[in-house]
This record gives sequence, C-alpha cells and structure tokens, in this order.
Amino acid sequence: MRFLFKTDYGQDIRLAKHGGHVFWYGLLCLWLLAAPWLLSEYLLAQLTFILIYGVVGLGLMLLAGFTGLFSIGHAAFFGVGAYAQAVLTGYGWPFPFALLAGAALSAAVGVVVGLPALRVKGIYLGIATLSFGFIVAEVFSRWESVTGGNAGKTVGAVKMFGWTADSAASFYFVCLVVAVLATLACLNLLRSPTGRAFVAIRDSEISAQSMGIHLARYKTLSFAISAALAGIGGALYAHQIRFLSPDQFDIVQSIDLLLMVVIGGLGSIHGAFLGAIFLIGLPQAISAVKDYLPQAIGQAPGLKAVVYGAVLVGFVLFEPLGLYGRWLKVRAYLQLFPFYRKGLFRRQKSFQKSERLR
Amino acid sequence: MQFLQLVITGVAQGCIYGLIALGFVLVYKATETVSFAQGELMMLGAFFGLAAMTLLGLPFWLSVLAAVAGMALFGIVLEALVIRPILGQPAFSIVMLTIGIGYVARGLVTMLPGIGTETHTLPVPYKDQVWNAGGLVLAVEQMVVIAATAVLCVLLFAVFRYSKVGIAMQAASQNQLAAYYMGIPVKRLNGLAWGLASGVAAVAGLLLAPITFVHANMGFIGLKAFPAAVVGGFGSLPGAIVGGLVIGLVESLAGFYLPEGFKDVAPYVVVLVMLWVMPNGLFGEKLRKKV
Amino acid sequence: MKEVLLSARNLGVRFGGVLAVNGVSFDVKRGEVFTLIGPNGAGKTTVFNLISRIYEPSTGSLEFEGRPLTGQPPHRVAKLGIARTFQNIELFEHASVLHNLLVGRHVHRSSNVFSELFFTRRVRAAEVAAREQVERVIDLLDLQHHRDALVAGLPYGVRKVVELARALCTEPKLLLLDEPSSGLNVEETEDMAFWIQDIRHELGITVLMVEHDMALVSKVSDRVLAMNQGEVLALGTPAEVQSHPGVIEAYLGTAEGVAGLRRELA
Amino acid sequence: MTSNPPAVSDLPVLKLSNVESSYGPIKAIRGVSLQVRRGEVATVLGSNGAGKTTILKTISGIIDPRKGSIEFKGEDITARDPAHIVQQGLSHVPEGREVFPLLSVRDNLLMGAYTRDDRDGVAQDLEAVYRYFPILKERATQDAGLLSGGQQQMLAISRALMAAPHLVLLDEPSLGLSPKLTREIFEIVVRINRERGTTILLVEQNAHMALTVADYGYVLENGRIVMEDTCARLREKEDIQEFYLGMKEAGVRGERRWKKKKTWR
Amino acid sequence: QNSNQGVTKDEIVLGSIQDLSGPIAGFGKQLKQGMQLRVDEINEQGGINGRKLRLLVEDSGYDPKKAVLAAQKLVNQDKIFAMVGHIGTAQNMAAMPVQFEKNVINFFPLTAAREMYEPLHRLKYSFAATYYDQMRIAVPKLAKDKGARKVCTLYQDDEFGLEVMRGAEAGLKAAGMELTEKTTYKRGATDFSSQVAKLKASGCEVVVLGTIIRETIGAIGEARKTGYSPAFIGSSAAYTELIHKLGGKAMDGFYATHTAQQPYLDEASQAIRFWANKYKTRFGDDPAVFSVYGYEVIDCFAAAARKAGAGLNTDSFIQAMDSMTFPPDMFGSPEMTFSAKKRLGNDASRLSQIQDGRWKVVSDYVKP
Ligand SMILES: Nc1ncnc2c1ncn2[C@@H]1O[C@H](COP(=O)(O)OP(=O)(O)OP(=O)(O)O)[C@@H](O)[C@H]1O
Ligand SMILES: Nc1ncnc2c1ncn2[C@@H]1O[C@H](COP(=O)(O)OP(=O)(O)OP(=O)(O)O)[C@@H](O)[C@H]1O
Ligand SMILES: [Mg+2]
Ligand SMILES: [Mg+2]
Repeated sequence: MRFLFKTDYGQDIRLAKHGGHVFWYGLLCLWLLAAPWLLSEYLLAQLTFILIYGVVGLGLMLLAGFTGLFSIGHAAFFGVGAYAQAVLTGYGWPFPFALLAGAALSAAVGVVVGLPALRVKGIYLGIATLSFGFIVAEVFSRWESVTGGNAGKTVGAVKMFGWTADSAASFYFVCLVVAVLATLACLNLLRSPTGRAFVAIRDSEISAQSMGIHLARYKTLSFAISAALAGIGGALYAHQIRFLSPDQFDIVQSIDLLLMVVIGGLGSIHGAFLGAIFLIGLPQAISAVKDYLPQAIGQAPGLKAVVYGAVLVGFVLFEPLGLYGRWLKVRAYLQLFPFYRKGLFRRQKSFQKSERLR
Repeated sequence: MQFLQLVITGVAQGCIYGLIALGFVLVYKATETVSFAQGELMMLGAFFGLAAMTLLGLPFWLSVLAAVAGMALFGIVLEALVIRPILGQPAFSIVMLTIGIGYVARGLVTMLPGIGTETHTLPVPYKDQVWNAGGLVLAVEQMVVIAATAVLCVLLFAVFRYSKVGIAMQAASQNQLAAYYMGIPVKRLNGLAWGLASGVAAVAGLLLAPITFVHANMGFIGLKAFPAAVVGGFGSLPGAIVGGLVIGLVESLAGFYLPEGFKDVAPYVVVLVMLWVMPNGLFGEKLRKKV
Repeated sequence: MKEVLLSARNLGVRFGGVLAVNGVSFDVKRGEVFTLIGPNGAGKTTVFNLISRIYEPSTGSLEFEGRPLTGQPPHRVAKLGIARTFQNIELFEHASVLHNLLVGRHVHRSSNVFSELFFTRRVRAAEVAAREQVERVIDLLDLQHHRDALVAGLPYGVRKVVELARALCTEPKLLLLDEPSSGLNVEETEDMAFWIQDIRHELGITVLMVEHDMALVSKVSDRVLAMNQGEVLALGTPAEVQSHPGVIEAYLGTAEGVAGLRRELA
Repeated sequence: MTSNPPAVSDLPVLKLSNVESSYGPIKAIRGVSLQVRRGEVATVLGSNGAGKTTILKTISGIIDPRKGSIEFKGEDITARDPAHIVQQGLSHVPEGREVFPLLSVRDNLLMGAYTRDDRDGVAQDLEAVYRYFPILKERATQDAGLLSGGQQQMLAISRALMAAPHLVLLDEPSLGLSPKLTREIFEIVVRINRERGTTILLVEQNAHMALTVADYGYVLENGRIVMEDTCARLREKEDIQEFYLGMKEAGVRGERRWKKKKTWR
Repeated sequence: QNSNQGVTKDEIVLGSIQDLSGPIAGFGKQLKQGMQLRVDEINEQGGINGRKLRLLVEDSGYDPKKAVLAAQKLVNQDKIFAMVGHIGTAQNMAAMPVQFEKNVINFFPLTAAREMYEPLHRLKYSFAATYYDQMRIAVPKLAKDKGARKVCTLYQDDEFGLEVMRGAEAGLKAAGMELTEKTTYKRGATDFSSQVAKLKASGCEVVVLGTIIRETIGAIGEARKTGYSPAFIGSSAAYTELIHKLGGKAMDGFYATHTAQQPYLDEASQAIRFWANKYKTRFGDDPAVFSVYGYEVIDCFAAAARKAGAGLNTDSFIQAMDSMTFPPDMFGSPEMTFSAKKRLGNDASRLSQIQDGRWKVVSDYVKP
C-alpha cells in the first residue's frame, strides 16, 4: 500500500501522481519507442491499428464515458476524417495540415450532430446519432466526385515536407506521436474546468446547469472534441488501410467503437487503449486458436461472431467496469498482497433507476 | 391509383416495422433497456418455426404456437442465465449485453451445419396469395402482418395499462429499489418481460418469414424499427405502430417520388426532424425531473 | 432601509390544472436571511425553481440587483451570483467531494478550451487558485475528512453539507437553500444554523431558504414569508408569522407539538 | 388517540442477532442485535452515518449481511429475497421517498398492495390513506414524480401502509414535512399501532417525536448499539438529552463553535 | 524483387480470406469447402512436385478492415505464398496493397470487378468474366431478342451493383440505346415496392437486376404480384439454384449470365456426380456454384505451380502462369488463357434462364 503525503495543491493536479507512475509510464514509452525493433512486422501493424483505434477510443470515451452521451454513429466522424485525409493528401497537402483540417471538419460535423443532443437524451440520442451515421454513410457512397463512391478511394502514404513514411515502422511512429499527443490533450482537458463540466453533465444535468454550466455549449463541445479525435483516428486509418469504401464506416463499425470503450472501461483514459487492444486483438486471437479446436467448431462459419459476442457478454457479466476496472482490482490485490480481505471486491447489490428522468 | 398503391404498400411495410418496434417498446417499458437482440430473437423465432414445420412436420398453426411458446421459454431461460446476474446495473450494461447476445445468436445459427448459412422459405399456407381490389394489390402475407400488429398492440396496451403485473413491470423499471420494497418480485417479472418479448419476437419472425425469408441476418431489419419506435415515442405502444406507419409511408413515397438514395435515408431523416421538433416522439411523455 | 437584492412581483406558474404559485410578490434585501415556509405543496420549491430559471413563470417578473432575471438562460443565473441547493440533493454522484466543489468554481473559470488542452501555466495557476478557494469552504464546513470520498457513499447528512459547500464555492451573492436541515439531527441542525449565520455575517451572502424546522427559522431568519396553495399568507418577522392564525391553521398545527402529542398518548 | 396501547407480547416479531453489513470494504454496522416485540413501537436513534438506514435495509433484504441472522415472526429471513420478506408482512418506508416517478399516484398506492389479493381490503385501505392525506386523492392521476417533496413523502408512507403489514420499518418519515404534518404523521403511526396492532420500527432524526411515540429505543453510534432502554427512561438520560434532544448549556456549544473555526493545514 | 515466402521443401502455404460470419457467409463457406476439397485431393495424390498444399482461411465478415487485418496476418505472420479466392471487391482492394508489398500474388479473387486485373499488375490474376462484360454483352442481345424499346435497371447500391449497371449502360450505348430508369436499394433491403412501382411506371420491357439472391427474388416477386412482367436479367451473382429454390414458380423466366455452371446432380455427367458425392461425404452438404469456383481456383493454381517446377517462387510462378492455357473443365467453364499483358482468364459468359424451376443454358459462350 502506498501512502502519499501531500504538501501542496499542485500535487493533485500533476499527471504523474508519484514516482511509480513516472517509472512505469516511462518504461511503457521506452518499449513503445523500441517496438519496431522488438516486434515482428505483423505485430507492429497490429500495434499501429491499436494506436489508431485508441485515438478514436479517446474521443468516444470523452463523449460516452465522461459526458454520458452515447453515440451509435461514431463511424461517421471516423469516416469524415478518413475521407478528408484521402482527399486533402490527394491534393498534395502535407500530412499535418491535412490531419488538422480533417479534424476540424469532423469537429464541425460533430457540432451538427451535437445539436440534437441538446434536446434529446438516452436512447433518443442513441437513435439520433445512429440516424446521422446512416445519412453520412449514404453521403459517402453518393458523393462520388469526392469520395469515389462505392468504387472506393485509394490513399497514399504519409508525406510531409519532403519526407515520406513509406515503411511500416515510420508510419508507426507517426501514429505513436499522434496518439501520445491526443492522450496528453485529453488528460489535460479532464483535469481542467471543461473536463469537470463534462463529468458534471454526466452525473446531473440540472445541477450542472445551476452551477453555471452552459449545457448546450458543453455538450456540443464534447461532441466536437470527440468527433475531432475520431477524425484524427480516421485520417491515420486511411493511411494504414489505404483503401476507403463507404461500407467501412457503417453501423457495425459504430457499434464496434462503442463496444471498444465499454470493454475498455467507461470513464477512464486507459480504457480507450485497453479497449483498442481488445478490439484489434480478439479477432486475431480467435483465428490463432481456432486451428486447435475440433474441426466442426473451429472451422465453422460464424465462430468469430459467437466468440466475440460471448466475450462481450462475459465482460458485462463479470467485469462491468471493463478491462481497466479489472486491472485496478489486480493492482489493489498486489499492493495489499498479504492483507487481502475476502469480499473486498464483492459486487454490491445495486438497483436500476429510471434514466428517463435525468 | 399509383399513389394509393404506394400508400397501401407503405402501410403494409410500416406495420412490419411497427410489429418489430412493439418488441422494443415492450422491453423498454418493462425493463427500461433497449434490446439490440430483438431482431435476433425474431430470427430465432423464425428458425424455430421453420424447424417445427420442416423437421417435425407440424402443421402451420401448430408450428406457430410451438415457436411462440418455445421462444417465450427461451426468453425466460435467457433472462435467468445472462440478464438476471446483472439485474440492477445501469440500463446501459444490459444494452451492451443484448448486443453481445445478438452476436452470439447470429453466430450460433450461422454455425449450424447446412442450415445456418442458407436462406430458407417458410411454407406458410397463404404464400403468394394476393388480394386484389380495383387494381390495388396487397399480398395476404402483408395483411396478416397488419392484423397481427393491431391485435398485439391492443393486447399489450391492455396489459400495461390495466393489469397488476403490467403496472408492476413498469414500476420495477422506474425504480427497482422501491419495487423491491413493495414486495414486487422484480426478478420474476424481469424474466416474464423477456419471455413476453421473445414471444412477440417469434410472432414477428414468423410473420416476416414469407416476406423476407428465414436466414441468419434477417434480424437486421430491426435497425429500421428503431426509428419507428423513436418517432412514436419510445415508451408508447400505439406510438410504435404509428411510428412504423410513418416510416413505412415515408419510405414508400420517398422511394417513388424522390431521387435515388432518399428511400434508404428517409426514415433516418424523419427521425432527426422528429427529434428536433418533438424530442420525445409523437406519443412519448414529456419528461422532466422535478427538483 | 437596505438595498433590495431580489424582487419578485406577482409571480405565478401553472402546471396543467395546478396553480403551483399564484401572484407571489416579495423582496429579499441584501444581507438578510429570508425564509419561505408553508405546508407541503405550497409552492416553495417552485419559487426556487422559478428563480433559478428551471421553470418559466406564467405571470409576473423577477429582478435581481435591479435587472430582470426572466429572460436569462438557466446557466446564466449562477454567473449572476445565485447559487442553490436542492430539496432532494442533486450532487455529482460518481465524483469525489473535491471534484464536486471544484465544479462549483466553474463560474469563475478564466481559461478556454485551447489553453486547457495544453494545460498552460495560466491554467495551472487558475487551478491552484480554485483549489485554495475550495479548501477555504472545506475548512468552513468541516469537510476535511470527506474531501476525497465519492459522494455516492456518503451519509445523507454529509451530502447535505457537501451540497451547501458546492453552492458556496460559486461565491454567490444570493444563496437559495431548500430545506437545509431536513434529515439532520438536532446537533447537526444547530451546526447548520451556525453556518448560515457565518455565511451571512462573515461571507456577506444573502440567504433565501425554505425550511420546516421552526426553531432554526426563528434563530436565523430576519423575515419569513408564509405561503399556502401557491399564495402569500403572511410576511413578517419570524415571531409575527408564527403567530399569524392562518399560518398556525395551515402549517404549524396546534402549537403544542410534541408535548401535546405526549399528553394525548398518556 | 383514545384506544389503549395494544398488549405488547414478549415474543419478538423481529430479532436481529449480531448482524454485520458493509458496503464493499466499508463496514457500516457491526454486531447489531436488537428485538422488536409484537405490537410495540421501537426506535433507533443515531447521528448521521451511524448506520440506521443500513440496519433497515439489511432487515428488508436490500443488503445482505456479512454476519449474523435476522428472524421475522420466527422465520429466518437473513439475506432472503426482498419480495419474499414483504410477502411475510414486512413493509418499509425507505429513506428518500423512492416513489415510482412515472406512475400515477393511484398506481403507486396499488403497487404498495402488490402482495395482497383481497380486492375489498385494498379498496378500503385506499380510502383510508386518502382520508389520512386528502391531497393524494386530489392528485390520484398525476405522475408521482411531479409531487412536491412532502407530498411524495406522504405517498411513500401511504404506499407502505397499503400492504397491510405486520411490521413497518419507517426511515425518517417526517423528512421534509411541515410541522403540522409531522405531528399528523406521528399520530397516524400511533393510530395504526393502536388500532391495527401493527408493530413499528422507527428511525427518526426528530428525537423528540421518536422518543415520544416509541416504547423502546436503541442508540446507535458508529454502527454499534451503545444503549437500549424504554423510551421513558432514555428521555431522562443526560447524554440523550444533550446529543439527541439538544438540551445543553450554552458553554458546551460555545466550545464547539470555537472548534469549528480552527483552520486546516 | 523475388521471394519464395511460403514455399518450403515440402509445403506450399496458401491463404484465403472468406466471409464466414457476415452477410454472404453462405458463399464463403461453399468457396472454402470447394477449395479445401481440391487441396485434399492434390495432397492425397502426392502434392505438387513433392510439396503439399496448406490452405489457411481467415474470416473477414465481409468487412474491409478485418480483411486488411487478416491479410496482414496471412502475409506477414503465416508467410503465405499466394492469396487465393479472396471474396469481395472492397475487401480485395483493401488487402492487395498489403500483399503486393510482400510480393504475394492475388490469385483468382472471387469478385468479377475490373479492378482485379486492371490496372495491370504483375501480381494480379483474375479468372472470370467481369460483371461489367457479362452485362455489356448480354443485355443488348436480350433487348434485341425481346424487341424491347425500353430497358431499366434495379441495382444494389454498392460497387457490385454499380458494375452491373455500368455494364448494361455501356452495352446499350453501343446498341444506340440507354437505360430508361435506374433505381437502387441498400444491401439487405426487403421491401422493393417503390422501386418496382418506379420500374412499372416507366414501362420497361427488360429490367437489368444488379441484385444477389434474396433481393432478386424479392424484386421479381413484387413485380409479379403487381402484375408487371418484363424480362428480368441478372449477373452471375444471381446465378444460383437458390433463386428458384426459394423463389419458387414466380422466378420462372428469369435470365442470368454465368461462367461456371450450376451442378444439378440428377442431370450432371458421371464425373460431376462423382465429384459432388465426394464433396457431400466430406462436408455434409451439397455443392453449389461457389463450391465449383473454389474447386477451380485451387485446381488452376495447382496446374500453374506444377508447371513452374521444383524451383517454385513468385517469379517462376508468374512465368508459368503467363503462358498458361486452361482447357474447359468438367463443369463447362470456358477456356482460359493468360499472358504478361492479359491477366483475365476469360471474358466470355453465357446466358441461362430458369425454366420449370431449374437453370437452363440458353446461349453459348459469347466473347465481348
Ligand atoms: N413540474 C410540475 N408539474 C406538475 N406539478 C408540479 C410541478 N412542479 C410542482 N408541481 C406541483 O406544484 C405544487 C407545489 O410544489 P412545490 O414543490 O413547490 O411544493 P413545496 O412547497 O416545495 O412543498 P414541500 O414542502 O413538500 O417540498 C405541488 O402541488 C406540486 O405537485
Ligand atoms: N452506498 C454506499 N456505499 C458506501 N458506503 C455507504 C453507502 N451507503 C452508506 N454508506 C456508509 O455507511 C454508513 C452508514 O450509513 P447509513 O446510511 O446507514 O447511515 P444513517 O444512520 O442512516 O445516516 P443518516 O442519518 O444520514 O441517514 C455511513 O458511514 C456511510 O458512509
Ligand atoms: Mg419543496
Ligand atoms: Mg439514513
């Protein structure tokens, strides 16, 4: 068990709360920097995907986990970012400018989607975003002059100022830098008034309002930032996958994104990345083990959906706080080690209350 | 004439959406969760009926009964196994759970060798019959849907408005803790709600089967029923039907009179407009927390 | 004559068939403790909701510091210097007490989103300053023990205090307290009385409260307004209002209270 | 208030032995043993966070105790399903009202009678609570969530009475009620106790009232029972007077007040 | 750049990506089984120049992103020699860059899109007439045969449907006609009433269907119901027995183009019956057109690999392929030829019609 003696207020504000944090996150950074030399090409590509989805996850986490607004149409923002990147880099824009422009465009779309969010809640918001997702996907497939329509659009490698990220490793570093910056920005936001306003809105709109929080502004802001991050993720995704087609940004993608943050653990920044590891890793894990299963099961079509669904069900049943929640428990157990008390983590009975009145 | 025909097919299609939306609203009213598995339950119901008719060789009406009863039982078992353990968690957890259940159901059906990946027809006695009146045509399949939707809606409405159990379900969904304090058997009612929802899903699946065929992905039509439920106001049973009709009509007319592509997004545009004008749908209660 | 801080003229609001508030007028003067009393359902909380702009009045007007309040959006009310607590406690359940109080500082926010994304030196300084203010309130209300506790697990009485603290963190000019002592025992109610007096004398905040505990009301309030069925019944000093026959009839009941009941039981 | 107190039998209707409950790692009550005898009004006093609500919740099965056992009318109801416990004739007025916000007032009341099958009895009791609180009749078709705080409290109490219980657990029934209604509530409590012989376990911040209407009292501090006696005798005790009835000399208060001013750091 | 990734002394590793859990899992499964059948046969006969074939199949769920992940696994982790029979246009488009970076051939993808051989790339091999060519030839001919003055189309709103529509449009243009009415639907749609009403209102005598299975049946059924009976013609995607099995009598008269032929066991040759039997004992269900495709893909691969000889690597395989001619096989598919410049095996297709609940070939192979 670690006891912290606080001596000034800055200590509560700091990102790394104690030496342990500095050490472990430093180690993680080192490992990430060394990854291209440590991992096989295949694993590095997976890691790149994880970083990309992690960035998108950060955005959705901000929206769903911290502001309490659930979007079932996030693939739309993801797609806007991806197509914007494809189009702008197609015009020869350098990567950073295209990325920022794409993020801005996504954010603008996010504001438009956020508008209904001001009036509707819960399931209504979910369906509103879902509807928006459908409409945006339709635009992707109909606006052929820009998106290439259903024929799809190819995207080149990352290029900026005479440098081209043409190897897997160099693109990995691009993603790493973006992911780290995005994470820091989110952490900063969450420890400042805006982040607190988001959480306040999540927990009680009426008292947030009476504390002077402009609900409309902060909800739209949350949508905008979330969409911008999704757009940035989408831009990276465009470079990674190099071929965009409208069906990559459909409802299934949206649900995948939502599942990602839920499984990662709503309301934690770690959760975004843990969720991404899960989302990218699980299908690979399934295909890795399926050869060892009996033919009738291992080779049957539909296996992936079953495992995917079952893991999801398992998570909700046994670890509603997601991967991050599980990690916290493991850590608490290790820290307390000889003094672990039975029932420490026993789930309390809890009772559902109507969320229609919030 | 043309217009009338479009209206008629729109109404028929709208009833299909309404029928599925009834299932959503039912689960929502009774448990305050949105079941993303409703479409898959429908699919299972259709397969159940198919099995009863082709494997067991039962006659149609018996198969329908068997499928509805079987699915109701299935719903109860499902609730006991996977939903009850997290009863009381925020509704959102259960929503996630239903997504997972949907995946598993779809996957498991797909895994059935020789059946899951195929498309099947349900040999209903009224197949391919058409009702023709003065140049307007309506398939009997669709008329059956319309009739069943109306009957189910009235039945469910009565249950929730007048029966003790129906009111208790709503009570439990609004404030579970208080429901326990009142001695309402929350868990049992929850099981009942899922049983009921699965039964309704089975009815929908069987009625839809002649129109959409029976296959593992037939549940996706549920995505169109969400807008229907929302337009009507998510907590309202008659609203589900009206919402379904609105969506069906809009689709039908937009498909004919508007440029390509509008038919597919029309329901979603309607939803957005609706939520903008009436955030709680046509029949939804105007809700506001009193502080 | 002290300056009028808040003035309500002919306030009225109707919900369906219920006239919750009807033609209510009163003035709250700067620096006083003004109490609303009245039987349950008299419309006291509704008056609060009208002031904090949760409801739109059907008739009448509200002025704060001489400027019309009606027409302001709800979130502006806090900025103008009006903070409130809720009858049923509305805290941010899944956040710590400290976090709740920091949200109270929101109206004093000086940074914008972009500087926050980079957490510039200015943002950091503003955060530390906010924290210092919050600690002052924590000291005042004795919440040190609960600073890092999650609100969800606190006992009712402590939450009431946290809610008061959160309202104080906004540094309001006018504080609306909806039944501050309900759910508190005698001792805690006394603390509450002292706090209200401190708030008024030391922080110079005007207090408008709804309260049923007449001992507390008599102790801290300068003036009392009694309402019944949405209308004003009496206005005056605590003693005057408590002896008003209409108030006794509708609200206080037989003056004997506990003693009378005990006698009857015996 | 004319009828005489019902015969308090020595048989406990409710018996807690050594009960311990916790929220996650936090122990809220430790080793609580108490009894409520048939026909009696018992009360539990305690400051904020002492664990009063937790005791009541443990009794009605909302929280499962870690240790100890609870007996109701001779049956062991430890950690039983709340629905079962209510069925046995125990009903609970929870802290913080907990009405069904989107059901009408009348439906709320009918839900109180969920465990009953005698329609006539229910109809009679409905009339009875309407008589106690006419406002509920006036608002019978309104959504309960729109009632004022005090009206909701009346509804919560009425709803519990609709179950025609043998034992009522009352958690701060006077919360948010006007002085007049507070008195009426306690009158009703006594009336129900006297007229129907309903046993009552009362938790109340208004210790004056509680000690007046109750026969027997327990004092809870930090999750432990530190004192128990008849209410008549408890009222005479000095520390009860000081801490729960607020009768103390000015000097003591003055000191406390000074303590509050101490600054932190 | 040369590589012999995936080829060892006694093994050739092949990869394939199929939809095993998504919207066309039925096709994915048949393809996979067809390929596996041929792989097993070859291995039983001693492999190719002493090397056994090993086929790794990944599931994409018909999702391009998952297809990329799967391709990365197959190419970079499992080190496959070639990607064979990968299904789906967008999926192939997304996976090809991953493969080409590692010099992995995209062999006979299961999509009749032109991008599978255009623009020319040394690692692209495609085998069957594209939807575009199929429709370009068949539609004007049918229109002429029927004496139709107005031709319309109903197509799926994706790349597949577009290709069908474009082919029909190009063919008609060459014949001096144009499409009178174009209408679309979204994948998975079940209601075609307004589209059919549109077609009916336009009075077309021939309707080109860019549809797959259920949509074909739904659209034709709706038309029959409302008393509208033009000649319907679909692409090879709609050439499956499921159309008449599911759609029943209403489907009679429907035309579709195709390359491989539906194996009806009762009327098939001895050889096909034998093959079908083997298939059924191995997998438990009857083969269908996509099983045939799968079987042919591996069969052709094996022939080319055999020809490439003991020193099999990408270059030698390409060299062998570029001089290959595959004679017509027992399923009645046309001859295929390849060269360094010609990477589409054959561009001929023929027309069948459903008559009395069964596909009947009504024309010979026609080259564009
Ligand atoms: N949003 C609303 N819709 C309908 N009726 C309402 C609404 N808000 C308040 N009311 C009604 O207005 C009346 C006044 O309610 P209010 O909450 O102001 O009472 P109160 O004086 O605060 O009472 P209490 O002391 O019990 O809290 C009540 O009868 C209540 O039912
Ligand atoms: N949900 C919870 N999670 C964690 N701790 C809790 C929870 N509810 C109560 N507690 C703790 O349990 C202890 C007892 O709480 P309880 O609500 O029983 O007190 P109480 O005597 O009813 O107080 P009050 O007079 O304020 O109602 C308190 O210290 C409180 O902090
Ligand atoms: Mg009030
Ligand atoms: Mg309590």
